[in-house]
Order: sequence, then C-alpha cells, then structure tokens
Amino acid sequence: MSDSRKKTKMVPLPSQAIIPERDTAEKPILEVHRLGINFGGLVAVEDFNIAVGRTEICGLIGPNGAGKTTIFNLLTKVYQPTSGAILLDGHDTSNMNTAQINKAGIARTFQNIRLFPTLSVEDNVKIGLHNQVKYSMATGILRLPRFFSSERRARERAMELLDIFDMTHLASHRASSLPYGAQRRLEFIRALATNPKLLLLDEPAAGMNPSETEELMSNIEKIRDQFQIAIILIEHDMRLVMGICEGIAVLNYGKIIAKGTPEEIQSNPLVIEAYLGKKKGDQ
Amino acid sequence: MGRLRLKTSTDNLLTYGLVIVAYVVIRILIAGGSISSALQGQLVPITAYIVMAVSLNLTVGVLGELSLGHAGFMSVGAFSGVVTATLLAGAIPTTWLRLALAMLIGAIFAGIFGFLIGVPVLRLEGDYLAIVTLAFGEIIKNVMNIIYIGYDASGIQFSMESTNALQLGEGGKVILSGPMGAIGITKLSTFTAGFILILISLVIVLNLINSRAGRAIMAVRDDKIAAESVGISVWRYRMMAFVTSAMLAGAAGALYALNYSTVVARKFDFNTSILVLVFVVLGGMGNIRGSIIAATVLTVLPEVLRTFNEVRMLVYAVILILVMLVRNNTTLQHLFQRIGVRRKKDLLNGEKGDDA
Amino acid sequence: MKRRFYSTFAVALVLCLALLAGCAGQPAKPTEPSGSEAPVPSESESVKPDDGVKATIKLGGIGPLTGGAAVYGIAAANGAKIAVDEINALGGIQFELNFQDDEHDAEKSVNAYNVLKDWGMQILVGTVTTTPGIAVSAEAFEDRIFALTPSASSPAVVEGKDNVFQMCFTDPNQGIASAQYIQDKNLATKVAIIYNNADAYSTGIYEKFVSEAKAKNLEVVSTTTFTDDTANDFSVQLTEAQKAGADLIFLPIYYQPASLILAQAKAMNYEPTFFGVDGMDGILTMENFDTALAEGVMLLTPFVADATDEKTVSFVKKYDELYGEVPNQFAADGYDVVYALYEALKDSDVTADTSASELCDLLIGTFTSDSFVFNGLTGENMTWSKSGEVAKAPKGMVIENGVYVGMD
Amino acid sequence: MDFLSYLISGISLGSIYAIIALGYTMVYGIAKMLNFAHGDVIMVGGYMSFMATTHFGWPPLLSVLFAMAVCTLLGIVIEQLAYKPLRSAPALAVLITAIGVSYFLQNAALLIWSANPKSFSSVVFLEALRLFDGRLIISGTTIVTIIVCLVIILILNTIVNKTKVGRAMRAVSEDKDAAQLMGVNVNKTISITFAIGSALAAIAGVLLCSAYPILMPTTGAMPGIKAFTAAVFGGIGSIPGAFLGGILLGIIEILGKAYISTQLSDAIVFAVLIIILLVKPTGLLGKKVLVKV
Repeated sequence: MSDSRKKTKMVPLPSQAIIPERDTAEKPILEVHRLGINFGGLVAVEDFNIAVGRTEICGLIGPNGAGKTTIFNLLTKVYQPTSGAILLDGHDTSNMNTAQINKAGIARTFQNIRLFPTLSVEDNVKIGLHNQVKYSMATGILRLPRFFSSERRARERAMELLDIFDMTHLASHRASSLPYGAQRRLEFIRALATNPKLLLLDEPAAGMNPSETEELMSNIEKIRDQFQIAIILIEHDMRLVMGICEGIAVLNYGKIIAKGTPEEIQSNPLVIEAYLGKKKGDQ
Repeated sequence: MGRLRLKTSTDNLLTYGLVIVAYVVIRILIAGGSISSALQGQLVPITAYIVMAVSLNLTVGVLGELSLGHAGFMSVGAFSGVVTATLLAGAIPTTWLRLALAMLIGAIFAGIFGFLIGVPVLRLEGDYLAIVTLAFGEIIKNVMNIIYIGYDASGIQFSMESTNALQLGEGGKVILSGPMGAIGITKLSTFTAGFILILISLVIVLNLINSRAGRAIMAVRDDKIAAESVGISVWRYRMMAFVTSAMLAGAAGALYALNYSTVVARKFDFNTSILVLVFVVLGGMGNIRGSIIAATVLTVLPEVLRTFNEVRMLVYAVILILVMLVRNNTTLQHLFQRIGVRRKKDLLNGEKGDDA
Repeated sequence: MKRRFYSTFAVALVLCLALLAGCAGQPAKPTEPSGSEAPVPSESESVKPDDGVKATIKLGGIGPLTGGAAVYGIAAANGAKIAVDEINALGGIQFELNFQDDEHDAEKSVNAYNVLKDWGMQILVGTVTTTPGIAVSAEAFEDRIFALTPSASSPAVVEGKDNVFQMCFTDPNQGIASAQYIQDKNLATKVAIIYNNADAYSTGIYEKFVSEAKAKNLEVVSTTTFTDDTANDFSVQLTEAQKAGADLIFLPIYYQPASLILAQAKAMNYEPTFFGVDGMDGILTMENFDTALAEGVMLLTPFVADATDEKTVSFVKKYDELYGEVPNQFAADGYDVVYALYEALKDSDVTADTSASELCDLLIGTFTSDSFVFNGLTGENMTWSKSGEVAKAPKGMVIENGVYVGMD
Repeated sequence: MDFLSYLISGISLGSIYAIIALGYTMVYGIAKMLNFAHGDVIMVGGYMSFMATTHFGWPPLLSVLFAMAVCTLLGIVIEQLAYKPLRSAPALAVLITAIGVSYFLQNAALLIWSANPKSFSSVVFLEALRLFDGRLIISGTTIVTIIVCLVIILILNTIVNKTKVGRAMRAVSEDKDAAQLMGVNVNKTISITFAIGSALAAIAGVLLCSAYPILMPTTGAMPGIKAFTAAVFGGIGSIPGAFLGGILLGIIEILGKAYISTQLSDAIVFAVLIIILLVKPTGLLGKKVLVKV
C-alpha cells in the first residue's frame, strides 16, 4: 500500500475561493433515523439507522439485492422514503429534492455509470461545478465580462480536479468514448466538483484491476484528507472496504445486521453467515 | 476515436459567416436585379423558417424533448405581432421600429404561453410530452379561430363570437376576425429584418449552448438523474430552454405574419409544426448550422419542384424519404467522412457512431 | 445490411426516376394521364399559339391542386383550361394559361404568384380560395396586375383593390340572398344554422345571414358549428336543431360535410328543409352518392350542371370527355373567368407585348363600364361594380329526384 | 335522454377512434415508433374497399378482405423500403420518414383517385338498434365497430400471449438487442407487426368510411391524429388502453360539443387529454416505468 502511495500524485489544494473551510470537530455530518421504503408493499429498506462523522470513511456492504443502492437513492431523494428522517449537517432534508440535496452537500456516483455521454470530459466536470461557479443566463448570452472570468475559473478548477486522477489530457474527449475505468473516475471527479460535505460512492472499484484499486484507495483517503469530507462507499471488494473504511454497516434484506469497525465486522458471526462466509473464496 | 475537437468557436464562426455571406450575396444579386421575384418573395419566409428551425432545435436537439406544437408559438407570436403593429400604426410611423416592437411583443406573448404550457408539459416524459405539445398546438389553433379583436375610439374590443359582437363604433377597425384571421395587414417585414432576427437567434442559441446554462440543459438531456445529482434543477433548465425556444418562435411568427397581407390560424397547424421538425431532424439534432441549411433547402425545394406540376408533392415526399435514408446510412456516412466532407456529429445519434 | 440498403435505395431511385420520366414523357396529352382520372392542366400542357394570330396573352392561374382543398383548385383550373382551348381555336386573341398550385396556403400562393410574374404573367386568374386570395390580391394590387378570381368569395379579396374582381358572389351577398329567399318563399319559421367556424367562407356567409335574418324577423333558434377537424359527427348539432324545433337548417358550408349531415339527419329521422349555398353544389355529382338523401335540399347556386342551355351542355360534355367527371361550380367559375377576360379583350388591340399594367388599366376600364355585360355559365347579365364585386342573380334550386329544379 | 343519446354518439365516434388507435398502439408497442403514415394507410384501405364494391361490384365482405390484403402488402412494402433501413437510426429519423410516407400516400391517392370526394357505401348492413320508441338509436356500424374492436383485442391478445410470434413481439418490445441475442429475428418480427398493423388499418378504414361515408385523399389524416391521441390517452403500447382511450375520446368530444361549445370541441378534447396525462403521466392503462438507478 505504501508503494502505491508513492506512485500517486498528491491532491492539489482546492482554491480557497471555492472550497470553504469546514469545522470538522462538530456533530456528525449525516444522521439517519429509522429510514424505510417500500415499493408497492414490498419492503426494500427498513429501520435503517446510521450516523457518519465529518471526515469518516464509511462502508456499506451486503449481498446483492440487500438494498445498498436503495439507501443511496433514499439519501439523495431519487426515491422518496416512506418513513424515517435524514438529517444532513443537523438539518432535516425531508422537503428537499435531489438537486437541493446536492446543493446541501451530498454528492454521489452511480453503480451503472451515469455520465453525460455526449459531452466532453471537461464539460462533465464543469457541469459538476454548476453551483460553484455561477453566472446568469443573460450573462452567458450577452457574453458579459463576468462570463469570461467565470468560465476561466471553471476551466481552471475542472483541470485541477481532473489532475487528481491524471485525466487532464482527456479533457476534450467525449465522455462516452472513455474506457470503463476512466468513466468511473470521471464520475467521481464530477461528484467532487459539486463541493460536497458527504460523498456517496457506489461501487467505485467495480471493473478495476488490483493495481487500479490500490490507486483508488489511496486517492479516496487523500481526497478525504484534502477536502475534509465524509465518504460512504458501497463496495464488494473487501480489501478496499477493510483497508480504508473506519466504520462499516452490513445490510441484508434491507436491514442492518451489523455495524462496527472493520475488525468487528470481520469477526461478527452474523455477517460471516450472511455474507462473508459465502464469499470468502473470491475475496 | 472519440476525440471532441475544440472546434466550437470556429464552428460557430462558420455558422455566422455562412449567414452573413448568404445575406451579402443575395443583397448584391437583388441590387443587380438578377434574382427572380419567385426567390425574392421567399426570402422573408425563409428567414422566418430558419429562426423557427433554430429555435425548435433548442428544444429538440439541445434539450432533447420532442415538440410537435412549435407552430402554436409561431401562431401566438404572429397574431400578437399583427395586433401590436396595427395598434401602433398611428403612434409609431417608423416601420422598422414598429416591426421590431411587433416581434418583441410576439416573442413576449409566445414566451408567456411557453411558460404556461411548460408548467404541465415539462412534468411529462418522452412521447407523452410530445403528444401534449401537439395538444397545445391544436388548442391554440382552435382558440385562435374564434378570437375576434377590433379597436375603435373607445379602445380595444374583444369577442369570441363574431365581428358583429365586437360592436365597434364609428371608424372602428377589425384586426382579427376568427377563421378569416387578420386581414389587410400592412406589410412591414423585410429581408434585412429577417436577417437580423436570424443573427439575434444565433447569438442567443449559440451563446446559450456554450455557457453554464447551456451545459446544464444538455446535462438534463443526457441524463436527468445524473443532472439532478450534481445539483441542477431539471425543471428550471427544461423551462429555460422551452421558453427561449417559444420566444424565438414568437418573433419568427410576427416576422412571418407581417410579410403577408393576411394570416390565418389554420396556417399554424400540426403540419407546420411537423415541417419545422423536419428541418431540425434533417439538419441534425443540436446542429444549428444544419437547421439553417435544411430550412432553406426544404423551403425552396417545393418551389423548385414546380416544374413537376401535379406530381410535385409526390416528388417532394420521395426526396424527403430518400434524404432520411441516405442521411442515416452508416456506410454512406463513413464514405462522406473519408472524402473529407465536414459533418458535425448528430448529437443524439452520437453514441452509436464515431466522431469526425 | 449494406446490400439491403443499396437495393432499397436503388428501388426508391428507380421509383423517383419513373416519376420524373412519367411526367416528362407525356406532357401534352391531357386525355391520357397515367392512372389519373382528373389531370391538372399545367404549364407544359398549355396551348401554344398558331402562327399569325394577333396576340398571345399570358394568363397566370393560382389555386390548390394538392392538399385538402385540391378539389376546388383542380376544377377551376380544368374549367379555365377548356375555355382557353375554345378561345384559341376561334383564332382571334390567344391565351396561354399557366396554372400553379398554392396548396390553399397564403405563403405558397404568393410564391406561385411570384413564379408566374417571372414567367411573364399579364393577367391573373385567381386565386381559387379566399385566404390565399387576400394575400395574392394585395400583391397584384401593388404590381398593377389585373386579377379576376373565379371563386375567392370574401369581400376582403377585392376590398380596396381597384384591379381585383370576382366572378363569384361575395360571401355576405350569399348570406343576405339566402335570408331573403327563405323569407320571400316562406320556407321556415324557425331556422337552425350549422357552419364551419374554422372556415372564412362559411363564417362570412353565416355572419351576414344572421344579421339579415334578424332584420327580416326570421327566428334563428339554434346555431352550432364544426371545424375541418371535427367534420364527421354532427349528432349534437342536429339534435340541438331538432330540440329547438327548427324546420329549416341553413348550411353555409361545402358539400362534403353537408353530405354527412344529410345522412345523419336521416338516420335520426329528422327531416327539416336543408338550405345550402353555392358550396353545396357538387353534392349530386359526388361519386356513389345516394341522391335520395339530398331530396328536397334547396340551394342558391350560380351554376347547374344539368341545365339544358347550349353553353352548359357543351361545357359539361367537354369536361366529362377530358376529365371523366361532372364539372362543379368551381369549374364553371374558372371557365367564365377566362371568357369574361376574352370578352373584355377581344375588341381591343392588345398584343403579347402589352404590359401587365396597361392591360390592368384597360381591363379595369372595361369591367367597370356600364356597357360591359357578361353572360356565362354562372349567370346572365353579369356586371361589375367599382369595388370589384359581381352583380348577378342567384339561382334558387331545389333537388327533386336527384336533379336540380329551379325554385322560381 | 339527451345525455344518453349523446353518450351513444360519443361511443359511436369513439369506437372509430378506438379501432384506428389499436393499429397505432400495436405498432408503437412493439416497433417503438410513431407511424404517422397509419392514417393514410387507413385512407388507402377505404379506397380499396370503395373500388371493390363500386367499381368491381364485389360483395362488401370480400371488399374488406381485399382492402386488408392490399393494405398488408402496402404496409410490408413501406416497412421494407422506408423503415427497415432505419432500424438503428434515431427514433426521430424514423418519425420524419413516416411523415414522408404519409405525404407520399396522400399525394399518390390524389393522382390516382382525384381530389373529388367519393361517397362510400357502408359495408355494414346491420339494422340500427332503436330503443325507447326510437328516441335512442345505436347505428349498426357502431355495433359492428365495437364488436370488431373487441374481437381484434381478443385476437391480438392471443397472438401476443399465446403464439411464438407473439413471444418474439414481447421480447422485441422489451429490449430489441437482448431479443436479438436470444435468437429472435427482430427484423422479421417488426415486419410482421407492420403487416398486422396495416391489416388493422384497412379494417379501420372501411369502418371509418362506413360510419362517415366521405372518402378523400386526406380522409385518414385527422382521424389518424385523433386516434394517436386516443392511443396516448389510454397509455400507448397498451391494447386495451387504445380501446378505452378511443371510446373516452369520442365521448369527451361529443359531450364537449353538447354541453360546452361546438366551436371549441377539439380544444376541450385536448385539454382533457392534458389533464389526464398530468394525473396519470403514462396514460390510463400505460405501464409506469420505474427508472432503475
């Protein structure tokens, strides 16, 4: 692990004008109480409780169909919860829609990548910066001075972010033309561009080879350190989860069956029975 | 493969250049008297259709929503423009100013309609959204057919029954009379006005596309959920594109209507909406220059085909089908690329093919 | 996939070429069109003058030859064509007719007008329909090209344009005449009206009829409408008329929807008197139409295809020979327009070089002079006012046993 | 009583919309394309039946079969020449091509049969049903149309659910690419769908002209658009939805005329459509599509 750390570049410091400083000593960034949803009577998630610290990296694991992605969809309001409360930074999010959730500080990636396929890599990141570098429609149409300064800033920032994953040379490529791994990284960058307090990563290492995964792990940690954000990730790669997560929640049939540190989870008999036991071979 | 050239600015310059050169050439031809009245008579409608195509491309190509009622906005713009121009006839003798105001009012009214229609329409998706735009187009046509507006000494009179019901006093004048439409319009539109409107539309649409709002609109087109997840209000940007598109169509409607001594609601029916859609699809979705060329060619084509007499429209239909077949044939597309024909990639089509 | 495309493309191309060849290959044979019962006269078909004649005047015609209103335009064009042929055969003044399609659309109509102007049109025969007519007559007024429209019947077509004249009744006149007829003949006490509220012609007649009916104390008990988009089911309109106790239904509409109204009224056992205007003409000659449905229908029409006067008989015979159909009022209007122009020009010394504006002044003078009286298929002793409207007596007709019978 | 009578008129009109909508929805459901030429195939069906009865003197039923045969052939030819080469093109390209086909058919009909309207003789000889001393009349055409609609629904359901072709259709409708991978001949399936859709158009054409006996080159255009609306109303792609949508559209149109305004009846119809779609965004019986995230 230490080898790979040497190989990767350090995350450049975000420009101060864009990333405000965060008070990391306070209460949890995310508190979820008794969250639940059912689809036409079918209970997908039930009684889900979790709290995530300001700069915590948290893992959400469980067998396929356990409801992990559904949790992300609930947190970002892609689905409306049928019960429970979500507090982001102490504020209730029940009246927010997906876009407002993002503005309030949650960004995410998707299990089946959702980029803006016809647009360039750079534009994808710039769209992530939508609420960070602002100017009005009229400014854009009339090409007022503010347009040029803002666009320059957006471009600089986009390049900074792309540089995290060494992707600046791909900036003018069409997003859909990137190889799978690069698409995943681009989605990660795009989420990061929205300046989140909490980042939800849905299987970030899917499709990556072991060395790429190593690189990703160190990057996730560095991004957390640099940006001072909390991260929840869904992942099947147990090496990644156990390697970087400080807290882990195990989901089965829409319910949390275990919570704790990686060590606690690894020794939890319930988890072993439900999940690790079966999968031990290929992890 | 897959490299998007950083060519937007040159590309846009080419589009502006094309329009300006075309304008200058035609002006020279007119000055030299070497242009037929047939073509000269078509110049204003061509400019109006170009603006229609460019504006619809904003909805269909850039926003990615199928609209089958774009002529409805043209209708609103046409009639509000005509009413404005008629009412201002005494107050403002300068014709170009009156025309500009008529187009502005036409754009504003169409924009208001665009917003009102957008509220329900933009809650829907795909073909359902398309059918509701069709429905609104038909409703506008239906309602315009029974609107009577006139003015006399006591002001503007309005009725939904008949010209008699307007009860105009001495010296009163009927501006709109239901199915007969507006009659006796003073023709204000000129080729130059149309040219300026095209330039304004291009500035609006091209600058919008290459700005923050335009990126947001295209993000919404590509993936609504992803766009929301990065904090873009889908509703807001869909509405922005839709209303902008409606406003430009309204201005084009006013330009169109003020080029003839009469205009009727029936003109702006489903067929006209479809006609403009054909311009957009043929020119390439999201391809503004393509829209301009397609609108011009397809407006002139039926006139060129007059030599075919009774089979004229049949030939037109066959050409339309053939062009669609050729244009969407991957083998031929590659061939065109190989021989160096510059083609901007059809954006919605783009996922399947390679880039130039 | 590729091969299939090429075969498809080839087939389509062949089809296209066949079309081109088809139309290029048989230009001057109006009697043998491929698979078409009613060919449209066209530029290439128009008659070229013989040598040594005194003048060839270029007539430009405009009307819908395609689209929903094609039936009117084609008829008018065919009628005009017959007249041109007859006149040219007389050996005096010669006409060359170029008839262009306008799809019943103002924009296309102005386009057609400009095409004709480029061609060198000296006199305009048109347009056939009203809305395009308003747009085109404004252009003709500016260009000083004399226009005589066969059937664009709104007063707005001629209003304020000294060089635009009509061959047909204006819509308001028909409305007034209808009300008068109904009153004079005591045809009804309670009148219902069904009109097309999306149609300028229909609405124009309706408006004047209503104000005239009020003046004449005719009681209008029910007024309902339809549009071209809803012209199939008339049960509501008929039920309302029936409920209101109407004993006459005034139909200022064309015969296609009228035929549906007649059939549906019969199905519901409602048998009022139906009273139509010139648009009703054509109903009896609709292919396969059950004329029993139209029994007792009254209409005001300027033209009757089964009239027995020599002129009509010869025209109907010729039309049938050439186009295989019975001519309607529009065909007669087209025919009359050309003959009226002929009458006005035959004694003048116009030549092919006479400019359109000279012709225009000449024709305005002739048409508005007291001595100019024209007898045609669509009326006797027609005269024109300065405003461009025609004065002729409408013929009241009633359908008995499948034929028109004069009401007077 | 008036209301009942209007209701019946509405059902009569609606049954015509319904039968046209069935063809629309069937093609849409499987080929995922809006075939705007459908209305014009209906017109061709009408002319074929007209020619058969009036010019060839054939019996009505034979004329219907003749119309169906010709329209099926026409549908296949159109599909092969115009739509098939565009299988992988964007949906809008196919839509525009369909519009081209529509123009073509209308103008070809104009040249072949002239612009003069023809009066169609009904192929339905069923006596009208007279209730309450003839105060309520249900025409024979309406009864036949509704029965034909129901039979068609039954047949389509059987084809789609019980036969091998139907299974292929369902597969193609769910996912063209996946169906292809599973060995379904997608091209053939779509061609068959068009053939069936065109045969339905012929039946619709004959019944449309029987109910409203006027035949012109533009006869199919407006009913086509209305029926398309009806299909969306019911949830496009849903066969019972097309029937329900058609009937409701007819009823709304007639009641709108009767109780609100004859001038605005179309505006009313379309306004109701919009309201329904706002409440049920995928039509009355349309499948609610849950986006998988």
